[in-house]
Amino acid sequence: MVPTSYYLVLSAVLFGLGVVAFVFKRNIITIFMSIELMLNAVNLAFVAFSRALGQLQGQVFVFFVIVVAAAEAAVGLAIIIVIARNRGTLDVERVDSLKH
Amino acid sequence: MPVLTYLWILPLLPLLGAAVNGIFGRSWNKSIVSAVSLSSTTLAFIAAVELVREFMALPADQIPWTRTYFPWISAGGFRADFALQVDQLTVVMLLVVTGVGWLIHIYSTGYMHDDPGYYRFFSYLNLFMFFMLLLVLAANYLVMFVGWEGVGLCSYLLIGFFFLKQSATNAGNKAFWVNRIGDFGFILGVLLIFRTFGTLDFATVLPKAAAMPAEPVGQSGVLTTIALLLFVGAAGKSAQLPLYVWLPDAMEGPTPVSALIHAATMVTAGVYMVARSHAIFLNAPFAMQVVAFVGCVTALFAATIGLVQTDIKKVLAYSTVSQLGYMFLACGVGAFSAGVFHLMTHAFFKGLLFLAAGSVIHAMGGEQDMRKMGGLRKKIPWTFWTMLMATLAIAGTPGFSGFFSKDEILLAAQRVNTPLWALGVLTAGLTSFYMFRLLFLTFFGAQRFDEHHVHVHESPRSMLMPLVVLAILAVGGGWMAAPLLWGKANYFAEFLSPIFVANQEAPAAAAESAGGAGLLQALLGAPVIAGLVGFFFAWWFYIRSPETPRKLAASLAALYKLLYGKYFIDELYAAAIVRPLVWISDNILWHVVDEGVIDGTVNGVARVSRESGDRLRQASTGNIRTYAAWILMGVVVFTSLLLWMVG
Amino acid sequence: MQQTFILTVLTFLPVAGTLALLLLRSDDHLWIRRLALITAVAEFAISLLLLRGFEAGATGYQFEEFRAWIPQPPIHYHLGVDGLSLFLVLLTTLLTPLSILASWKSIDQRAKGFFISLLVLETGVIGVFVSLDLFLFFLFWEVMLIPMYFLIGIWGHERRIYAALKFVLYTMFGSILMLVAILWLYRITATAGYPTFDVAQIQMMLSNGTLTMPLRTEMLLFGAFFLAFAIKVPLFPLHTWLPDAHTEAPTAGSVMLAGVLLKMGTYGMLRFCLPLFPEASRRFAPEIAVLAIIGIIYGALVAMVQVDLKRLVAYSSVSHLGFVVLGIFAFHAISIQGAVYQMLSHGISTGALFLGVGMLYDRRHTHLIKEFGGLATPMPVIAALYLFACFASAGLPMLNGFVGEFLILAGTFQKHAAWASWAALGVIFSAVYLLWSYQRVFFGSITQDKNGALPDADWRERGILFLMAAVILWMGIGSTFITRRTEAATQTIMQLMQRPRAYDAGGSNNMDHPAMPVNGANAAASGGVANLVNSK
Amino acid sequence: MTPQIAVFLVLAAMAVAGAVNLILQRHPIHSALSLIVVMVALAGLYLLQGAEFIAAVQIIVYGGAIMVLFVFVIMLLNAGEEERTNLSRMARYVGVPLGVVFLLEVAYWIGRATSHMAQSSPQAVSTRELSTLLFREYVFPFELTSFLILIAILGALVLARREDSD
Amino acid sequence: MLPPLQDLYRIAPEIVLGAFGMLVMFLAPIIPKSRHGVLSAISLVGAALALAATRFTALYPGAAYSGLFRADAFSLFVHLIVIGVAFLAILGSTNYLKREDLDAGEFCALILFATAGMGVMAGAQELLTGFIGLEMSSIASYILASYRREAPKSNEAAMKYFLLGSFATAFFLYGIALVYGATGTTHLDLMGQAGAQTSATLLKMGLGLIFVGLAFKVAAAPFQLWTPDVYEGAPAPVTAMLSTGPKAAAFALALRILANVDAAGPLWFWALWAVAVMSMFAGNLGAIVQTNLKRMLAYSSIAHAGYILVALAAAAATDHPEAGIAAALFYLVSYALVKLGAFLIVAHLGGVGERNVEIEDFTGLARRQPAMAACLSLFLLSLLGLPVLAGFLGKFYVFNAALESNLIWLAILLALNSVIGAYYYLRVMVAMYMREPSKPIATEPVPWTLAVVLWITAAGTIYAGLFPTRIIGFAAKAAVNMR
Repeated sequence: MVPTSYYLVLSAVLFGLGVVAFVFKRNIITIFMSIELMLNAVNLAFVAFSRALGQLQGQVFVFFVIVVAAAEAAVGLAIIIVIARNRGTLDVERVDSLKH
Repeated sequence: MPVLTYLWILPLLPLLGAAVNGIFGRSWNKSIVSAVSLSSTTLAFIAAVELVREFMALPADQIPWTRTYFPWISAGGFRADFALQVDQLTVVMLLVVTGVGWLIHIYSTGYMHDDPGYYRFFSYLNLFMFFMLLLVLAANYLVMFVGWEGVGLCSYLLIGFFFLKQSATNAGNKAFWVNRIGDFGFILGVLLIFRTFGTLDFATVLPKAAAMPAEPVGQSGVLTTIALLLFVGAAGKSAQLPLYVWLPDAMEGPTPVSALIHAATMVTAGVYMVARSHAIFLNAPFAMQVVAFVGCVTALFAATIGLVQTDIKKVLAYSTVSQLGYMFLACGVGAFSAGVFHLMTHAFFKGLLFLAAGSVIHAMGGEQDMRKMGGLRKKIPWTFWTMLMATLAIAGTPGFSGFFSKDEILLAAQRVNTPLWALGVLTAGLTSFYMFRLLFLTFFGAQRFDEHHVHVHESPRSMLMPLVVLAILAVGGGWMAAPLLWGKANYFAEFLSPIFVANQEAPAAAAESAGGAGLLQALLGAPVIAGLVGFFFAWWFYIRSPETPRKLAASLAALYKLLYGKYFIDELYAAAIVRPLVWISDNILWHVVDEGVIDGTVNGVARVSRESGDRLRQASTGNIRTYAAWILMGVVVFTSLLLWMVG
Repeated sequence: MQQTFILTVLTFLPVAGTLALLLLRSDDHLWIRRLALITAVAEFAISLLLLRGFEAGATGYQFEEFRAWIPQPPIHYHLGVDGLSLFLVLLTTLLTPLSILASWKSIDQRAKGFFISLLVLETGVIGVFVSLDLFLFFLFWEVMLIPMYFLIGIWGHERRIYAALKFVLYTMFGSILMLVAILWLYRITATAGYPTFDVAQIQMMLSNGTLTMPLRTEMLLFGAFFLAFAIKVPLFPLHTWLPDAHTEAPTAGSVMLAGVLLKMGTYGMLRFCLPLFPEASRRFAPEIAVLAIIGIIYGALVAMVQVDLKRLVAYSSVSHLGFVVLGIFAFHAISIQGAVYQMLSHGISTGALFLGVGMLYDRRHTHLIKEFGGLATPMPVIAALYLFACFASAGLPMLNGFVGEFLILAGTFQKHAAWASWAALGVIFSAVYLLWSYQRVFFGSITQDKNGALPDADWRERGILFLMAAVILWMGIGSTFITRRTEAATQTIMQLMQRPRAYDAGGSNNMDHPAMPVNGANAAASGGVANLVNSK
Repeated sequence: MTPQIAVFLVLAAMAVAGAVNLILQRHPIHSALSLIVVMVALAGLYLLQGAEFIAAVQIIVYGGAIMVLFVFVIMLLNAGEEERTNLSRMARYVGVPLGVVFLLEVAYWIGRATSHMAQSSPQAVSTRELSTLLFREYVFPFELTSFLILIAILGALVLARREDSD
Repeated sequence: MLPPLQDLYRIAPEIVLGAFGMLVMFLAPIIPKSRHGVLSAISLVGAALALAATRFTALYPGAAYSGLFRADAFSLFVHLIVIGVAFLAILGSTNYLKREDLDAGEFCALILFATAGMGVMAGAQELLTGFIGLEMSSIASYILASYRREAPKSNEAAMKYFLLGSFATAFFLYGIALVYGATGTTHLDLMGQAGAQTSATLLKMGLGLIFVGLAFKVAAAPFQLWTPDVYEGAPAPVTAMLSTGPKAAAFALALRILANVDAAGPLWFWALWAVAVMSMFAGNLGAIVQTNLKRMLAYSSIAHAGYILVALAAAAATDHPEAGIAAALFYLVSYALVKLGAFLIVAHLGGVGERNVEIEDFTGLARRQPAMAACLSLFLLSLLGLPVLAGFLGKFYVFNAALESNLIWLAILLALNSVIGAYYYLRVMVAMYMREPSKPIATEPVPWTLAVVLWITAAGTIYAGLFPTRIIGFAAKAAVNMR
């Protein structure tokens, strides 16, 4: 039997790596991918809790999260395309005309 | 008893004159203005005379005769009515004020005839009469203060009458400011009176004060404090050390003003006030000593300055300061009636001196420097003769009014304090010297002016008439107090005796020492001798050998310079008080404290806010990774806090 | 009590006037002025009715109006005047038409906005003086800032924007803390079981011991209220907004500012600080008195060296208001009466000074003393009346300034001779700065050609100045007309000051007799919201 | 060590390695591929826990749809290697260390807090039960997700549309 | 098995909004662009009907859909705010869309969908439902922010909003997962009862992360940095909507959690306190130095979030959170009215391409367009908290709540911040009234649609300031019936 805490620690690690990736990466798409990584980590936690609690709800939540992720992906990638079109760069640090 | 019943008429008459002239006079021609002004003062004088007549008929229990008109200030247990009262002291003052005032009004019609501010002058003069009458008629300290400040106001207005002249307006300001310093004391004194007695009415305060035990010297009691505070006020108004500085400058005003306000009436208000408050002073021996000392020193001090002044009016001004010192000396030694008596005679002869000086100046076309006069005796005989009478009077020539009043003061002083007496005598000699110096320089010797430029002429009759009347008074005015010398009643003192009833030690002492009549004579002789000596020196210096003064001045250069520079008191005040105060106010208080510290703090807060806002917005770099880092920081801090701290 | 509406009318008539003004075309300056003047004069006339109906000597508030407004927290539309506020209202209604007259010609830009601001300002100020509900009071207190902000900021002089912002921010800083204190006070009343913002009611509850608060609380509350008022007064060292605001404001603004707005601070101290927080007032009194005395002397000294005439008058206000604060915190019936009187007389005499300065400004477009000199020759009437105002301000007896100053000194001297003695120094300095500036402006020969041909006062200006002079003289002589009517209010304040110390335990046995019918009186402190819901 | 744990460890190592690789790779396409590795590993973990349906969805939707979209966009935009800009000192010196701190902290606390949690045996959850739950109890959010998709479509429509389309 | 009909009544506004959103969406390609006004009109009808539909929720209060959603006075109140905002935003933006040559159809549809999402947040009684609502409104907002798609600033705003929003959402979601793990449920009411199986650590961390997600949404410091950029870059009418509706909805969700989950109050209190203070200072101090009016208003909304958070802190600090909740709700109303009006004015006066949104460009506005200047002044003064206007009463109630919970320091800090705030609001008025314009700016006539919106918001601001009785009474009722 794999203890629940293993899953959860893994989920925490993946979430944390997602966070690090968000701050560390510069390409907008990669940053967006790090968000997907974080969402995946959350999903893992939901499933683990779901199993630990002996409930099904957690899995339903995962379903919803995936849908949300899909919707976000559609919109996010559209925004990225527009940015790339208008600015010709995907480096997030070059998209900083709004400041101070 | 029309006037006593309608007492308000007396001050109201000049007020009406002032108001009418002030409002309409600008467009009227001068004859109407002078008619209004003269008629109001004439009527006031007539009313005053009538009042005296009625007053004499009053039974003793109706004195003081008090009339309360309306509550003036009334709040929270404090009450001061607009009330007037008449008693013997008031009567004396009334006559002096209205009489001399009337004469000077007449004189002014001639003197001011060519001035464009004619209406203004008479309006102010009448207003002054109003306030002066209020001052002497007041039934409580607050109404007295109204008059007190009012005459100060008029003094300010009249000194600065020639407002195009910088020096005149400076002098006006100085007069008002120095008087305000005095008023500071006066007001505090009044406040302390109220605190002590719960009222400001003379009728209540003075008997209560008289009933209080005398406070020994060296132990500061409430009465002493009151008396000293009041005396500060008196010193301001009556130009005593150290507040005398305004009076010489006040000569910037037209000469009739100098005569009326700065010689005869207003400056004596301090003396009047001290005399009025004698009940307080008598129970405050320390204050009495202070008054006497200050009076005596002022008398001497001003006289020394008067020795060397060359401006005819300045000499008279310092003389006035000196004579006022005599009056305070009298009050300080308890001889209030003598003080008041000298006040009255001084009003006559000093008024006359000023008017005569005005006549001289008038004749000289505005020249005031005695070094540019000389030999005027023949050209303006009326002026000369009247002025001679006045000089004789002030010098203390036996038989003239000044003799009686001054000797009475010195006599009283001798009884209390011999050094004061000695100083008084010395002053008498100096007085005689500078007055005769003035007379000699002006009327005798060679003409030191260019007759082609200056057309010397005698003054018009409107100016001469007052001179003559005052000359008569200056000569004969002293006799009503005279008989003491010959063992008979002193009418004047007797008349005032109901007022100064608490002050019977002086006559009692006189009776005690009646045995030593010879000594008395000798003492009385001393001032006369001093006067003669003064006369002699003046004669020697200015008639006999006119070179002497210059030599003497050269040999005693330092002293001469000190005296000629009036001991540099003005300069001292300027350097020690005025300029530091202005400098501190300007550079420290305004620019450093106000603009630097306080506003600096306020603006500093604004700047700090702006700058921290600027810092804060620097956090907003536009770089999304930065934002993410901030969010992360928030997350870590909050989760850590929640996990480690809370719960 | 007979229900009247006079105070409501009085408060909102100017606003009604502004609505009428809004209908006019904005370039129709003549009718804009006329309408504004008519409104203000009508207002003054109504305020005279107030004076006529006022019962001298009666304690409590008169012409009271009481209506529920906001149920939760219970806020009432409660108006009323007593002797304290009566004359402040009259002062306001008197100065407003004069300000309008003074602006008759000098405001030729955006006149509509100007007169609207002025009238709204009048509403705000009157509202402050007649409000008996803390919330309502605060409301008017804040509302009045904006028209003043506009008056300074739009029609002011060179540094007007700085001055306007400074004025508003300074005031707001104090008043927002007062709002916190007001609410805190409300919490205390709610805890006691009678939640209310009503001043009269709180006073009553405090005096009969229904309401108690710990001393620390009292002191904090006092501090918050006092700070707001002290800034408004302004008390040293919170005064630096005043010279800027005065200097930069147009004449009417300065007149209203000095004439009535500053009085709101001292009024607040009398109405709130003393009766609501007597013990704290007593404890802080020495410090406050020292500040007041510093203000008196400091203001005078700084005024002395000013080069700008308006700034000079502004600093003189610091000095004069120092007297008022001193009088208030001497806690003596005489000095408080004096303070009330001084508030009024300062309004008149400083108003007159500002009107005079404004007339000079209209002619020369400067306030700098050195630009003037010798003006008495071309304009004797203005010179004479300005001098009159100077002397009134310097406290010459028989003019208005003396009565107040003397009463303050007299009352203060009864208790604290030293305070009064220091304060009396101000009497000297006031003469110095006023006469010195007068000399430099009006006396001497004309030094600048431009000044030689300046016209003297026209009929409008003469009217204004003579009216002010008449009031000055009347207030100097007939002071009892006013003091008779302010006496009862002063006594009330003194009585409220005397109340048993509320935090002496055992004072709260009067619960059976609540002071007044309270709306929702039994609403519990924290269940107030729930209570409201249930009542719906 | 039970086989499950061994499988877990392998999959976990895969996931972590993928995540780390995502960070380390400079070309977005490599990062995307790393992310796919993570997802696949996670799908395995779901299976390990008996969440078969979720595992399937994970592969189909995430790996199949979303990540393909990513790759497609990367290709479309011709995204090259990540530039080595480092304009945000805040992110570099504060953000990244904080991220690591956050990782450790959360992992530590969660590990500690859940160590006692009951270990239910993996029982395959029937899709029927799951759908009953989804369409009965959670029908409301389910319907809402349809709006979500609608919004996403609308967004893609609005944003990615060329200007000259109309 | 269909859910009972009442459940449909309880979500009637969402149904109406969704239906009209779809209707507009489908009509958009059909109707030629020149007549897109029709779409706005239809959307307005939709919003109006949704407002009307709230009546159903009032008639059938209670939980719907197995307790995931709850129709009560609170959700009604928030619904009225967000739908009202939508209505006014659509009405106020019609002319803007025409001017900027943007499609009205999608715009309106997105606003309606977003509003539906906010409505869900307002009524959510379960975290995941709330999350879905949040995502609906967020994703729609991301798109709207980028609606001027050829404007680089607009794209940039959208990108920042999107990436950071998703980042924060991930935290929020992780928080939900942890709370779920800790309590075994995501139902707020059940969570409140859950005691035994609660794992303190997980709950704490979970609630902490949920807090972060919500704090991001309401633009509270230190999660606020996106706000100025997004508000500046997004089209002004969108900013008007963004700064009001989603904020209200996020606060609603926070309040729900606060009121229902007993553990949340004590856990959140210090966080709320600190975040409130930081937001007030960050917003106000940052706003002082702004030269761009849009950006300044963005900073000001950070500060106002801080003020509302004071009310939340007051609610968290006591067992009787009613006063705090009521204060927050009232404040939201007053704030929404004002911010909406202000941003719409900026949208209009900014001119084509929003080029004139520097404060400098507003100089002399009082001469050019006195009515607009007066209106903007009114809004600014309300934001400043001047009596007689709604903003003052909002602050008043917040103060009251803070003092009721004995948060004196917080009240004082709030007071100080009001003064700092006054400075920059007045500075705008300085520009409008007291300065001469530096460059000539063409005056555009005010379209009637905008005029209507401004009339409504201005009148509302004054009404709420003078006669708050009904609103505060309603808010109080909402606060009481929350659990």
